Amino acid sequence: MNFGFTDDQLALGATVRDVLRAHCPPSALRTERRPAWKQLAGLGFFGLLLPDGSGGLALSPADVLPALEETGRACLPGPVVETAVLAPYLVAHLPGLASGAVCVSVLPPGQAYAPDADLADLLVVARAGGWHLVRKESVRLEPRPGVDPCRPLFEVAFDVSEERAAPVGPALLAATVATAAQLIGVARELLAVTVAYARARTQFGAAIGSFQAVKHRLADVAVAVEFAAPLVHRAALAVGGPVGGPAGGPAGVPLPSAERDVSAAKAAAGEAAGLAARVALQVHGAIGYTEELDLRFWLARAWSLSAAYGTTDAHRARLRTAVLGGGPGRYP
Amino acid sequence: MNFGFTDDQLALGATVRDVLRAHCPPSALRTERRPAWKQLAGLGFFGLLLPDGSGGLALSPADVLPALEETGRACLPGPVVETAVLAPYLVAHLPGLASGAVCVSVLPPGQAYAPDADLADLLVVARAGGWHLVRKESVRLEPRPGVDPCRPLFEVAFDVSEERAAPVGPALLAATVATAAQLIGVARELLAVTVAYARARTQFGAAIGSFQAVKHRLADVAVAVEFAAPLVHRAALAVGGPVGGPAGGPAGVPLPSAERDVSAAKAAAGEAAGLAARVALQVHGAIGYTEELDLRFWLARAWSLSAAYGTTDAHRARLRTAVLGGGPGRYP
Amino acid sequence: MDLDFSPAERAFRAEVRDWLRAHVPRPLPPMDTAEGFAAHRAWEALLAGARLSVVSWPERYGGRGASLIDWLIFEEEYWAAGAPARVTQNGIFLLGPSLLRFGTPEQRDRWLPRMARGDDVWAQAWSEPEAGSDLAALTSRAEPVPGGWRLYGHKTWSSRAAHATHGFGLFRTSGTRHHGLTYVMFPMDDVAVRPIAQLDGLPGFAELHFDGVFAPESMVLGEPGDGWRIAMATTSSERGLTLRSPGRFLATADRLVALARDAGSATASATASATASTLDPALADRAARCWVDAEAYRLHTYATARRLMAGEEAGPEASMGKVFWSELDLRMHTLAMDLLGDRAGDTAWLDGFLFALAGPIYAGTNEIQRTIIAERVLGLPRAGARP
Amino acid sequence: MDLDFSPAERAFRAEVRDWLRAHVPRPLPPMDTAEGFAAHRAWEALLAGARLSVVSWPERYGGRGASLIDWLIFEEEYWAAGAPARVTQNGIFLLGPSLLRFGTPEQRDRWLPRMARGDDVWAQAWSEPEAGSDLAALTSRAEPVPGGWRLYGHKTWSSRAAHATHGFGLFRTSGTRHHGLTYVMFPMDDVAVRPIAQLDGLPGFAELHFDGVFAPESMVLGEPGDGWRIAMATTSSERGLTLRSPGRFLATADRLVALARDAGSATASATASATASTLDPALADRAARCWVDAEAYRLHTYATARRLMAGEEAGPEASMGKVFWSELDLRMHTLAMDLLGDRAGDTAWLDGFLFALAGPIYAGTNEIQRTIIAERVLGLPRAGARP
Repeated sequence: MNFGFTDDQLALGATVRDVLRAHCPPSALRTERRPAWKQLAGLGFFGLLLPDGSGGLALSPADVLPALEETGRACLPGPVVETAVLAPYLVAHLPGLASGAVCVSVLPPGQAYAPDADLADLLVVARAGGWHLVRKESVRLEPRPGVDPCRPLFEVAFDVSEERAAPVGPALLAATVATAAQLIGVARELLAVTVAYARARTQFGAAIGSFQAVKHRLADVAVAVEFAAPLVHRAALAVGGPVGGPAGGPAGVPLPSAERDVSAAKAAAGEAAGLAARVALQVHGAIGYTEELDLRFWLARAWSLSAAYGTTDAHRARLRTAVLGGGPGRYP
Repeated sequence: MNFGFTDDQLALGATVRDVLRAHCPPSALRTERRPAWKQLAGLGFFGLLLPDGSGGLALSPADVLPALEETGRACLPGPVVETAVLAPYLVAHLPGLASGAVCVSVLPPGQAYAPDADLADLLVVARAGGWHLVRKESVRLEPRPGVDPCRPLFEVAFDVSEERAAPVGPALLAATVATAAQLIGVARELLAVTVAYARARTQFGAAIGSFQAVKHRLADVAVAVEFAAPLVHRAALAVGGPVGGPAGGPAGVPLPSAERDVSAAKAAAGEAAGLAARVALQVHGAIGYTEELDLRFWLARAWSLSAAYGTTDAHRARLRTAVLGGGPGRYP
Repeated sequence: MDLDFSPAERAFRAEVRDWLRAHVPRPLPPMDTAEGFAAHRAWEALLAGARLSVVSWPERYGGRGASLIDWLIFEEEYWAAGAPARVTQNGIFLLGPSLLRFGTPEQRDRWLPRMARGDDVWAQAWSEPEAGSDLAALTSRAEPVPGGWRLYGHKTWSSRAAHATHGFGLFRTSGTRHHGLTYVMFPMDDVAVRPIAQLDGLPGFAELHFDGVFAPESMVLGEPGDGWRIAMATTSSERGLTLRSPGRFLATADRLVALARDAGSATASATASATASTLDPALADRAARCWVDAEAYRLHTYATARRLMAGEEAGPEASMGKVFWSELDLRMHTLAMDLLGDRAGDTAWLDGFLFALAGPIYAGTNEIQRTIIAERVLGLPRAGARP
Repeated sequence: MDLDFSPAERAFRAEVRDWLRAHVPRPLPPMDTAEGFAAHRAWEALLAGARLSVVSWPERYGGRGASLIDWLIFEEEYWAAGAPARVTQNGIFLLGPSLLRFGTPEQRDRWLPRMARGDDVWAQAWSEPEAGSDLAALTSRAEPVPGGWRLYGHKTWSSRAAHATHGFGLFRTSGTRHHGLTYVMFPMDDVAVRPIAQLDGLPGFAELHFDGVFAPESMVLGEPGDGWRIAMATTSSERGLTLRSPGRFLATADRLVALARDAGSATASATASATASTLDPALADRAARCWVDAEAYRLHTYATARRLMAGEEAGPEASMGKVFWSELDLRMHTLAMDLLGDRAGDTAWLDGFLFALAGPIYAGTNEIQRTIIAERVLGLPRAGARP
């Protein structure tokens, strides 16, 4: 039993981190819709989960977790989770997916609007019992106001769609875990930025980070992130890899505990990021409330991703049923 | 509109406070079952809510709220609420009630055990739709372990009882508000004792009360108590006075909002006292955890009264229904 | 102790309610736009015409000399009616009370009626870049010149300054820390205003740059050097009753409960299950808690108003109210966001959420309030003190 | 990354589970009574006979040389089986690791096997009346005499000292603050022990009075004056893995969920309504949250164990674990109290609640842990530091 990332998994995360540092600096969030996507595509990022036969590396969600966390830490815009994680479960054979030439958005159940749908070549509309594939040319989009400037929302209408009977559950579970991993990255960056600010900013003659009230709130954020992350890691192990490719999938089917584990991960990651955002704003004071500071992008991402793929409350409600109803046990 | 206590109401509270300071010091909690009861009876305390014809003063629950808060502040043992508040609603004519010669205990719905039942001359067993009056000679008691050394619990059995068809609701509402008032008093005393300790105790070369972490937690307790108290005051106005006496009751029937207001009061007071207990223990450190310190009596009272006449959770659940279901409005 | 409104109080409530029902406009454009500013100013003039803009002020200045309880009733009705936010707020709630208390008769006659009608709209100029919560560290200064003062320096976080006609704030005339600060009013004409865009993209705040802006003698409030004392009286009212009357939070809580009910109905019809419990009870619990807490704040304020009407001063207890209402407001708006999910932007709740986030920060951060509560209400020692 | 136990790990789990199923006694009397102390000591001897009392220690001292992962598996099974609390805990979890790391071969051979069998039961003697959280302020002293040291002073909050055979703690031999403290083991025979009754009435703690108690040279751990460093290594293990393995909280969480389910069934039958939702969802939410948080603590510990097995040191991150488990434990027991209402005293949950209340206090208060996290994990400046 080795509940720690392998060197390969960490190396992939470090590579993505380096690319995002170089090509998705905070300034890019103000000007570009998909900064660093080309460079990520060049790395093979969009083929990581695709089967060998589709030009992919046939990795599992757990393998790419550190890399996904980095996309959250960098606040990377664009439908990353939808294209790199959800699509390989549903449309692995789609030409151009592995190369990053094709971009996918999704309208999950329970949500009103599809994020980044204007960038998408393909829209997945998930319904109970199956899903619809809608191509760009059949879609009519209406922009809707949302909290996150780098994750615009769209109301979706369409006349023509292709209905698919395959279950959409495993794909949504994987996308939910990927979103939880991004939330961990967002929370870590909010914590780091706020710690740096608290060291530099003085009030009443001392760095505000030397005040116990500030210290203890930041410590609470650190604890929340520290204990949310392992739940995300476990959930990634539980969801199983995409199995749609001709060469067969990498990691098989979800564990019986997958739904419970995913809800635990998403709720904990959303709450940790929400706490990190709250404390970041409080420590920054009024300056954190301005459009000039980059902080706002991470705040917005914490809020928008907390509501994506099931709100924290929805996942907490599922956990009540799963845990109190007597689901799969804890021990092997 | 004057949402503040009158001079008479405050004077009654001050009188009770003086009596309790003199006759219910913390040392009495270790040795006596009913300290200060005789002196309170001498003041007419047990007749405050009784009608004129029963030797009482026909006051309303709101009139006696400051006095009840003092019984909580002093951690006064014995079935005070049951004898002085609940009994006047149900057995106002009972000889000896006004003089304090008769002592009453109650087994409310949803609770397993009757507090202080061994002291009671009369036991009220509340059932749906009515209540039973059980006299001392018909009762068999079995002591049960509980959290509060000054509020012992008893399992109750009886063969003979007198069934009464009168509604027990108003009496239980009044007892619940009275308990909430005691919880406010308990919370205030816990706060005062802990502030005094934090001023005196030094660690790391300074009074621990000068540390921001200690200050801010105590400030949170102060805020919780400050905003729980008005809810208790409002609930006392809402429940209406006992109306059983031959001279007629003082304050009439409960307002339509009474059940909601009482649940709001009990939940808020229980949470404020619970927070005060938690912070008191944390600030005192290991010494707060010992039998030697008087603190433990107030901690135990905070816990035992929080669970009495409906746990905080039960009242929160009722509030969900009352508020979301659209009960009586807010404004006149 | 009672909660019974007098016949006069009930009549006043009925008058306010009826007038608002007849006159409250459809939602106005945001007051931080030029168009919205003008619309809000027109609304203030309409209110003033009915003598409802500053009901608690003396009649001489445009008010009704109403009691604090009447003012609370007005506020309850105002926000329950969905009436517009007050563009004159910094003037009528911050500067106004200070003018009434510390101003000369000439200053009161000159400024208060115009303020009450929205003819002048006042911006506050407290904070500076290096003096946010620590007001005593101010460095902007006023230099004496014949007939008045010239102002120099840099203020920030000035609410709605982009469109205001006048401003007021503290400027150093001598000394250090809280000694030698002077309370100055000034026209905005010569102030260089740089709007600061907020999370919602609108310039709710601005930076103010002073490079010799002239303020005549007659626009100094109180004695030169006495500014700290006057400002403390003002910020104490900012934290206390006047900035955040319960009415606003009561209205928010009532709308929140309605939103929660709707969410429950939507869920019930979506699941097509007649027996299913409609709203997630965890969400219902939070909604009920907010509703009750808004009620607690209202009741607490009634009690405070009575004490103030009996002649007591608003003391450091006001800090408890600031902590309570700001956290309640944030909890309410956070719950709305959780209820709405990705639909939040379709409603006014998103803007309200962004605004509520600032509540624990402005008017003295809640950390500072907790320290005030601990030291000045509870009597705990200052940092470093030995018993 | 995986969560797959190896065949050897699964076999070890099965062995432990089977042995416990066959041997775990009915609940023993409280270990703070003479009768309970003897019963717990007998249980330790039985455990040791199966080489299960200290599985991670070398075989030479009574262990199995098991990996940290195996130790975690042992703990999971131990607490899930409802086995007794460990009366030897202060010895095997606090002193033992220090002896293994800093002791001489003679000290290890002499003390560790006896500790593993429960022949010696060790009490810790850290705190003093004026030095609770601030260990560096200790004033108890050791004075050199021929062949050893004589101990003077007053210790307090010594767990289970009323019945222990030996003790260990820090005594000043020179210097001030954390310089000149020496780590001394001592027999309890000549120590004056005054039990301190706790909230539950049992003497879980004691005061220790030293008036020349003799400790031979051979009972000093490490060099004289080196006690602070050794103690820090010990308290770091107290905060870290060894004091509170996840197994204890996992077992509590599982029992809590069962309690919540029972409460739900009781409610359902009491209301005689087949369709009513059985348990208050707010309570269900808290139960599910505790269950998940216990799982998070377990997973986090697996990851930490892997890092330690790879040779990394347990750093200040251990403080995060302390804050997390102590608050989780208190949340779990508070929920149990809320579920049980006035029936709490009929169960073991009441004693557990009183014990859990001490969690945020002992082994370094959570306030101190948060400061450690902020300063040593996050790198925030110490109080008064200028950037």
